[in-house]
Amino acid sequence: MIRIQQEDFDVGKELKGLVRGKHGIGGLCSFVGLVRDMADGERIGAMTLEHYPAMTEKAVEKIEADARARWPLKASLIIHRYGTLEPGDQIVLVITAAAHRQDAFEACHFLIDWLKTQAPFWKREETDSGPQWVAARDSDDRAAERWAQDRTDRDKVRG
Amino acid sequence: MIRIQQEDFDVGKELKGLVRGKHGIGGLCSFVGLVRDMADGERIGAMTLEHYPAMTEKAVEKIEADARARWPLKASLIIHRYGTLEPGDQIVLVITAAAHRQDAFEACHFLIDWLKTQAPFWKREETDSGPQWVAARDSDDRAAERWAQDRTDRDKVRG
Amino acid sequence: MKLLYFAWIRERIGIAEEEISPPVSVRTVTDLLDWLKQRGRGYEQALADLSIVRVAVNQDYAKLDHPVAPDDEVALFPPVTGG
Amino acid sequence: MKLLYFAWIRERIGIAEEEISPPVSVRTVTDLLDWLKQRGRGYEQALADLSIVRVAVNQDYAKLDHPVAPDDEVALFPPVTGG
Repeated sequence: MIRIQQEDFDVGKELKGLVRGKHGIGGLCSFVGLVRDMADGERIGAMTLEHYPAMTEKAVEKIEADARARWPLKASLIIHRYGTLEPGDQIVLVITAAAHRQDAFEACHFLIDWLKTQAPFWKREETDSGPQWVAARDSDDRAAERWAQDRTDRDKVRG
Repeated sequence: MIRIQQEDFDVGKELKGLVRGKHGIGGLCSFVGLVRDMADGERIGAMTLEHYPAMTEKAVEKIEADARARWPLKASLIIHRYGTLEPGDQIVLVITAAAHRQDAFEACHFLIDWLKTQAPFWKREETDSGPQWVAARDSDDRAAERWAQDRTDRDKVRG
Repeated sequence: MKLLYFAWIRERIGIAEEEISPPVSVRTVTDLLDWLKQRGRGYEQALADLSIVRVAVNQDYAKLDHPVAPDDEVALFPPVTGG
Repeated sequence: MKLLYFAWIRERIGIAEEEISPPVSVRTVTDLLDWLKQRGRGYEQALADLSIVRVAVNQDYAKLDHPVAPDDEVALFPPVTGG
């Protein structure tokens, strides 16, 4: 399940809603991305998240489908916000539920790594020298590539 | 912060409480372990978690300290329940907060892997053929050993 | 063809979207980008370094050799920074 | 010396804890386990396979060669299954 929205979300409520009525769940992993109030010792102001609505839904749904094809998940949820956000605000939520914790962890980690590099959102931060577009980080690309590598390794093992 | 308790916990409330007043948090990872209602196609009944109170606190505190020495965490919380639990009930909660998601994920995963193999709790399940002590799983040992291996690799890299 | 621009590419070009009718010789994403660059200083600046320009054709990521057609929706944007 | 038993080790031995005074020759965890096994059928059954017995001395995991002293709290239990 995915939701692209301007409003905030309640993680506790989403967790409860996601497992309700489902069977065989042994592990529930969640990740919340927050607007940091400090980075490298400097205060960060508000930020605005621009997105490409027609593509966002499609891209995020595809990312979720990829995760569900790769790991035996009992349930999953992705919420991504857009609009203006203040330091400390929640940006993104990923929840994965599986029989075993390893699957829940890996799928959750994969989802956030892929959202970072695939979902069409752009952050613009307010700084002392005016608004500034956040640059994409190489470390995010490497984090996402790791999963492609993993798949290759697995496929090799599986012959 | 750690809590060993019989009562249930509210994940949403714990997440909010943990980040309140803290600075520089960019990622919040949480894991909830639940009593499964089904396993290998069979219904599971209630379970009882026995523990060794004097050692539990000490062991869990040590596990948390290990994680905080290894990853730059802004906050962490471990709650582990004991006593009788029904299918679907929450057993354990691990939350980690860090500036970057990678640290939050790794520390959270490490913590639950180590709790599984180090914290003195024993599960007894009600089954159709009477109560039965759950056997430790080799896969849990391997999951925990992976982190020891990781450390060795890192130390090598660091010279 | 409908073009959409996002983030600093939108700011440099100065508009968020436009309808264009490129010549028939524009058959791929590369052709389109080359043609756009001729349209003015804003386009030229926005598309100067293609290593930081991403392209989606009909809401799917597309490579430089991907074909483009008159009814397509083509979006140009910097590497994404959500999550 | 205070001994504590947990899970099926507790059930096989039949008690959760006891105060014992082993002979002075009992200097290590191994000595203690060997001495306990002589104390009756329950102990013998509980400690038959030491590969599935874990030991803590004063609430810390201890190996078989770890020393034990009269004031210690020694706990015997199966591999843990929490989390």
